[in-house]
Amino acid sequence: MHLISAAGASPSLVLQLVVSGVVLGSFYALLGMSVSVIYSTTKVFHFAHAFVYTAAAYVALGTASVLGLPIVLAIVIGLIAAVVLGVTIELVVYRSMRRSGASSLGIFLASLGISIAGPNLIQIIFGPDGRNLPVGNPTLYTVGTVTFTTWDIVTVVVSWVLIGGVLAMRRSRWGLASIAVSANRELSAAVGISPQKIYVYAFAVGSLLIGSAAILFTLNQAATPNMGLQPVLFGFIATFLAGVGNQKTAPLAGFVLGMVVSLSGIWLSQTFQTAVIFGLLFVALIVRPQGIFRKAAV
Amino acid sequence: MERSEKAQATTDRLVASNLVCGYGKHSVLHDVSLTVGAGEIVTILGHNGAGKTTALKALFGLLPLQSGVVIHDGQNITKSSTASRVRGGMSYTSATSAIFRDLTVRQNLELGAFTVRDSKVRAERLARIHDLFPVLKDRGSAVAGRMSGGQQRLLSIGLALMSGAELMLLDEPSLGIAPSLVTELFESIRALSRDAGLSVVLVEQNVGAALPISDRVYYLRAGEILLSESADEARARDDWWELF
Amino acid sequence: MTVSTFISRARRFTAAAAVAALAVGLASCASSDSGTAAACDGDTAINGIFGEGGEAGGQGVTVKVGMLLAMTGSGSSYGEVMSNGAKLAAEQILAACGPDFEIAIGDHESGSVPAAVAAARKLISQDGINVLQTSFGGVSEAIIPLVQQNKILTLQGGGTSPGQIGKDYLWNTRQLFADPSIPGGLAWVAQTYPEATKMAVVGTLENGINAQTKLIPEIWPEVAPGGTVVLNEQHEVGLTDFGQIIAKIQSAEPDVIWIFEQGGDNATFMKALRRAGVTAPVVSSETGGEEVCKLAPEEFDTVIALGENYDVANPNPFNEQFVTEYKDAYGKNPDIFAANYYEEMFVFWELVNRVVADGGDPTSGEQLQAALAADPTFQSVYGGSADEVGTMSIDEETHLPVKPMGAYTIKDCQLTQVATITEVDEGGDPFSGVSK
Amino acid sequence: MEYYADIAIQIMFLMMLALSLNLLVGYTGETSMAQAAFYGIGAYTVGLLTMPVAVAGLEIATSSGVAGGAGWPFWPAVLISILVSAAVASAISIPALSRVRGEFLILMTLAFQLVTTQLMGSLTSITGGTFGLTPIPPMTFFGQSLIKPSQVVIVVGIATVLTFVFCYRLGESPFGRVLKGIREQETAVRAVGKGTVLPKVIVFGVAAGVAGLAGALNASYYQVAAPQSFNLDVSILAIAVVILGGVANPVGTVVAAILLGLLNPVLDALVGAEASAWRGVIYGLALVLVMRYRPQGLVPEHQGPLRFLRRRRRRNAPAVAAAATTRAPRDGAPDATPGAPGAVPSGPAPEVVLKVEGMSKSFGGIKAVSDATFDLTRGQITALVGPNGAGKTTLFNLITNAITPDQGAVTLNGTSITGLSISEIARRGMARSFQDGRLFERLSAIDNVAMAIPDQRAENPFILTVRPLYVKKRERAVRQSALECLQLVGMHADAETLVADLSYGDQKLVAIARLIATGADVLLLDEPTSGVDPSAVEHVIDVISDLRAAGKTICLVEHSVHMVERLADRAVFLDQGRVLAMGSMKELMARQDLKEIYFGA
Repeated sequence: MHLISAAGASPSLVLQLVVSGVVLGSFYALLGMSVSVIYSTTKVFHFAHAFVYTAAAYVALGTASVLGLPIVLAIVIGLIAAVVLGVTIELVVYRSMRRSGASSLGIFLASLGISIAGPNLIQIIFGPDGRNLPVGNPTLYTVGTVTFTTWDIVTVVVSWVLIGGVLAMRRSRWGLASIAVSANRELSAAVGISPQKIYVYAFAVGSLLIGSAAILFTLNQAATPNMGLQPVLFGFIATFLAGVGNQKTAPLAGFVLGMVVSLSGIWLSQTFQTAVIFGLLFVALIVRPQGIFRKAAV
Repeated sequence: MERSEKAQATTDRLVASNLVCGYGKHSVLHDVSLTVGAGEIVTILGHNGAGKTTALKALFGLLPLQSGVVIHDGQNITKSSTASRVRGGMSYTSATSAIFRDLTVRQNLELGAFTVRDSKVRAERLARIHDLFPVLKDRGSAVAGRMSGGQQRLLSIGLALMSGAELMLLDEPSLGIAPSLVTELFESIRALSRDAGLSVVLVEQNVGAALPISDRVYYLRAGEILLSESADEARARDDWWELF
Repeated sequence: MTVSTFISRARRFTAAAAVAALAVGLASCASSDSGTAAACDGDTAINGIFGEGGEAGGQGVTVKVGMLLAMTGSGSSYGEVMSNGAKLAAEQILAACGPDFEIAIGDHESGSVPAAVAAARKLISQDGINVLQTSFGGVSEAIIPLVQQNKILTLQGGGTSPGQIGKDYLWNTRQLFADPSIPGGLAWVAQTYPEATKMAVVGTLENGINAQTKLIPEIWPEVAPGGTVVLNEQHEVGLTDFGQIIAKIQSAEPDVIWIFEQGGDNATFMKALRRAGVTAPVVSSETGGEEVCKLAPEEFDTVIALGENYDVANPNPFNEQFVTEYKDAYGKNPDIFAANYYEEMFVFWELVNRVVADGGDPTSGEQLQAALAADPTFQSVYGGSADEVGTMSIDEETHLPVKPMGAYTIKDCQLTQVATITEVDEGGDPFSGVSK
Repeated sequence: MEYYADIAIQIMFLMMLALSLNLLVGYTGETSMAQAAFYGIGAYTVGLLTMPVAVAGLEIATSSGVAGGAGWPFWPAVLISILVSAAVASAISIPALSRVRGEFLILMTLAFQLVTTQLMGSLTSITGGTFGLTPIPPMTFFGQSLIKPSQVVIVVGIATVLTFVFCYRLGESPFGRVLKGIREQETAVRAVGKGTVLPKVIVFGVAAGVAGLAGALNASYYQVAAPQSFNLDVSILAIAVVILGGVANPVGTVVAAILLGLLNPVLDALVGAEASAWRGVIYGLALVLVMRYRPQGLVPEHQGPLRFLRRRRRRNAPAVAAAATTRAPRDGAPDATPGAPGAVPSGPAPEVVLKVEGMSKSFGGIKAVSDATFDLTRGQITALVGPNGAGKTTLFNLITNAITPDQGAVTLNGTSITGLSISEIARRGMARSFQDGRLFERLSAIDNVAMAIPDQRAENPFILTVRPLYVKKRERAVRQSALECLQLVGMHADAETLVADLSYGDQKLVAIARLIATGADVLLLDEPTSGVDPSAVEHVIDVISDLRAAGKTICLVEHSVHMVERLADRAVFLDQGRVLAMGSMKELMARQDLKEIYFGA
């Protein structure tokens, strides 16, 4: 049992882990933003997000390698598929359940059902093996002892551009409306906002973000049918650590989470990492259920 | 009701007939009919739990009706969504959650005009509300929930006005604010009604403040209209306890 | 993914959907694959090697062979080739007037212990198997009590682990990850990279764990002057983000990296490692696997594989006919897994013959094991020469095979042997077993 | 034969796991994603306890290097496994359940599940790592080692039947009633004098203990305990079984476990290698469809053959004695029920029962209640009146400590109850009702009322298990008392009707009956007639008058001045959180200043 890593905290390791942490943190920030956009607005514990993530990756690599479409086009199709899937789940499943007076627990269980059925369906169609998006190898950059690749840069840039975009959209008509709905649903309806439409909007934006995250992931790694669970869990962790309904701090929480995960590598063997991260979440939720970045309610 | 049905059809901004509604099994309004004319301020009085708030929500479409008809400006809106009622010139200000507490004053007012697409119109309205309630201009970037109760109340009225409503449904605007402010607030409502032809359905417990600005009064008890009379008649009353 | 695999997947999907839609509730007995060759003639290439069959050759005897394989999950490509090899052997044996080996396959879902135990139970109780071929370390360890209690002679050709060594009823035909291969391998590394002192070891919490945590730190300093293990990292199976481990590798600056990765993890790791610009040579205890080649072909070409390797070009007559027939049947060259499960079937045949000759019951696992222990040497597709069939023997104590071991370079997923390694004697010269 | 026995065993393991989870999801309304973790803890515990002791030179050669176990015999090890699982679950549930619910609990139990699975895989020297703990000795039964599925199926079958009976009886017991109450309205359970944290902690422990038993049997049957048998997928499968079957109905759980359990062999035969993926698709979709179209599950809570039998029996049992006004004697004391309805009011007339002094509370700078002082006189009805926002309901909340006051003291019958919890206050003889009723909607009227009857020792699951006959007898008495309380409000004919199926007015009456059942002397009624059909209001007024006649001290918040005038002996006039005047309603109505305050100047 090697709980403590033998590597020790050499400066070059710390630097490299900081750089990995920035990349991982940006990725988690994007996941946090994605989950938060949906959860803070609709209060749906959207576990099926994991399926949307997986579907985006598989549609992209399916169209690229089977239909032979150019990779950029395939990625766009993958993203469209994510949005369509996310919105369809809202319209076909959640909305009708809400209408028939389902509890939030009931909606969560339906969502859980989708998150089980979806990836298994993908496995039946594509098989269980990992599959790569047909993109070339990235260029390697070395600064001092620290290395990173084009994909690392792409991940960081795309993540923050998307996060910035969503935060900027908060000033738009739709953005303002979705803030209003998450702040006070009844009053929003009273000022003429249709919460139903805002929900669809939230699912579209959230799905676009999670789809983008899936594509960023597949640049580097093979897609597998079960790839979705972990990122969505991390998205939820970021959302809950940030404080529910706190869209602005969810990416920050995600980023911190990524940094913590990466830097924990200085002392910790990978085999204990998940246990430690989820253990921390467990404690954090007990100690500060309102979130670490949110002051206790007055 | 004194006025004839025919006259109402042309001059009445809102006609509600035989409303029945409630929450699930809990039936609150049993058979409520009321009318509001253009530029008229109508006050609904009654004890708590009599169904006043429910009546406003029913008029605004926030609660599904079990039966009854609501006609606004000659249009049957019984089945319309709240959003389309807002576009049709109706607004509703709740007694308890009338503002977005976590947003700024400015954002609140912007949201009030959510159905207005023309930015020029929005700017005009904002200017008018700033004239009307200067404090909302001064504290534009303040978080609404951190302002005093009175300021929050003003904001809620401003929010309702931003939509360009011709018919305001106001639920206890005097709740939780100082008596001096109440008078001021009610005066501005009166002024809006007089100058801009605004129709108001007012639910108030503060009879003393509401009556001076009202045209007509309905008394509601246990979900039924007990009595309807002109505000002058109501002011002359000495037996209010009996009606509550 | 190629178009054809996609289409075949899609077909399976529609077919399966149709079947499922038709009837849920009809539990029919599982189909078992069996050799369906026509009447035997006793004059096949196999007869040339193993004799003419007939009554002495076990003709008329039906032996039920269970196979516990990864048919689904990340390792399903292993399951496919393993079953291909075994099925080919069963057909050839039947055609050569040998016994009828009926194959029943159980799925351990690429290493799921509960799935494996359930599948093994089903093979034993429902399919009534007499012998078993198993694969994967963890799941094979988990079914040991079962095969012992039911006296099922079990052969393991996929890769051993410490828990599978010297176990009653379980005999190995591949010594991958087994401790004995480690000293020779390390000695070869020391000889090949004389400058190398710092070694990093990375692996899953799977088969190689013992070698990784105990043997390498012990032996490496002995065989390499000034040798140290600068990094010893383990991770869970199926890890996708190797960023941290690679950062540690970069920081530790090893001269050589030894990995115990399997299947997809191999590819993920190699890709991440090379993309991060780490150029140190990588030595891997894995010499096979289609999945790796599919996912990281370029990166895998930089790996040096250590262990026994199956050589397709081996001119030994047993192997030659195997390769030809295999290609005819499946359209591609066999790999190490196809070969091991193929030749295991011939081990079963040999044992059946011995038991029949002694007048015993050839379906009794107990008697088959006794026959194996009495003389654990068998004809093999490994070794030998153009004139002579190779042999493989299994150690009576450890139940591990003695097969030629080697170091291999990889090009386009094909292995080329660059050195031969034999077991290093205890206390002996660590280099004695290495030859170029 | 062996094959079918094996399938039966697998289904029964799933059944036991789901039955245990149903105690949480169904009865208590708490979704746990960690049930498989406790299943696993049981399995590993039995493995470590029963594996042979390591002897130097004869160590068990496993890859992981687990040296050996404690060499215990099987059944004592099973017992310890149950206890270990239960103890871990209870320990975890104390902080988790008392502070978080809903989505937070889902996320937390999910975290616990993932941590547990990873530790099973990583703590190799204890757990055997991903290879699992093996070989675990087979289970024994009367000294016989059981290896064949056809033998094991008998033991597992017995365990499953016992689990079913245990879960069923627990769910239908007074303890189960408290759990359902927590599910429906946690605050209302506290308001009738019952704690809610302890029952939740206990049920978490009990459910984990049952899962631990299943895990122990699982490990001994498979002779291996490995992380994959106890991972998140298994937890989710168990949730699916509970949801598909129907929550809070063990019969449904059994049906669903059989259906989902049979999917394995059926799909195996149909699609072979892809069976597990197909199973995922089918049960995932089933979950979606059930939640969408039949959220109550295949066999809903109030259905099923056993339930039906039970109800018929019950209907015949406690016939209402027409004039029964005395309540069943409680344990030990012949009749210690304080102020039972119908009892003659005791003591001299004007006696202060409740004293409220200097009560103050501000919310964010706004004084909701400020220095409120008043008292209640025995046998009288006191009304709190005042304009909207005067702080009447807030005062109720402060008196019962539902909201913690900034300042102030409350004295009940001469003893300070300041700072006591609402449930403790209820036990001391003061109970409150809620404006919105807060009834347990998916329970029958009689169950609603029975919940409030104090000192039910049968609510202790331990007593429930060791003294079933006593519990049965006691429960009959409780139901009789509850029926009498219902009779007092004229609702006894609807005793077995689900509250959700009653009219709003009837629901308010049941709420009053529930309040009576607490045996409390002092009743705080929050708007007892609001929303009640005018035709039914008279009945509510009569009931309240009867309560006064029976010696209860009543304080009510009521907005209808009419009602106050008719009912109240005394009124306390509040404005902006201050007590402005006290007296009869007539006196107050005559005061011009109060009129101005009430109606505005």
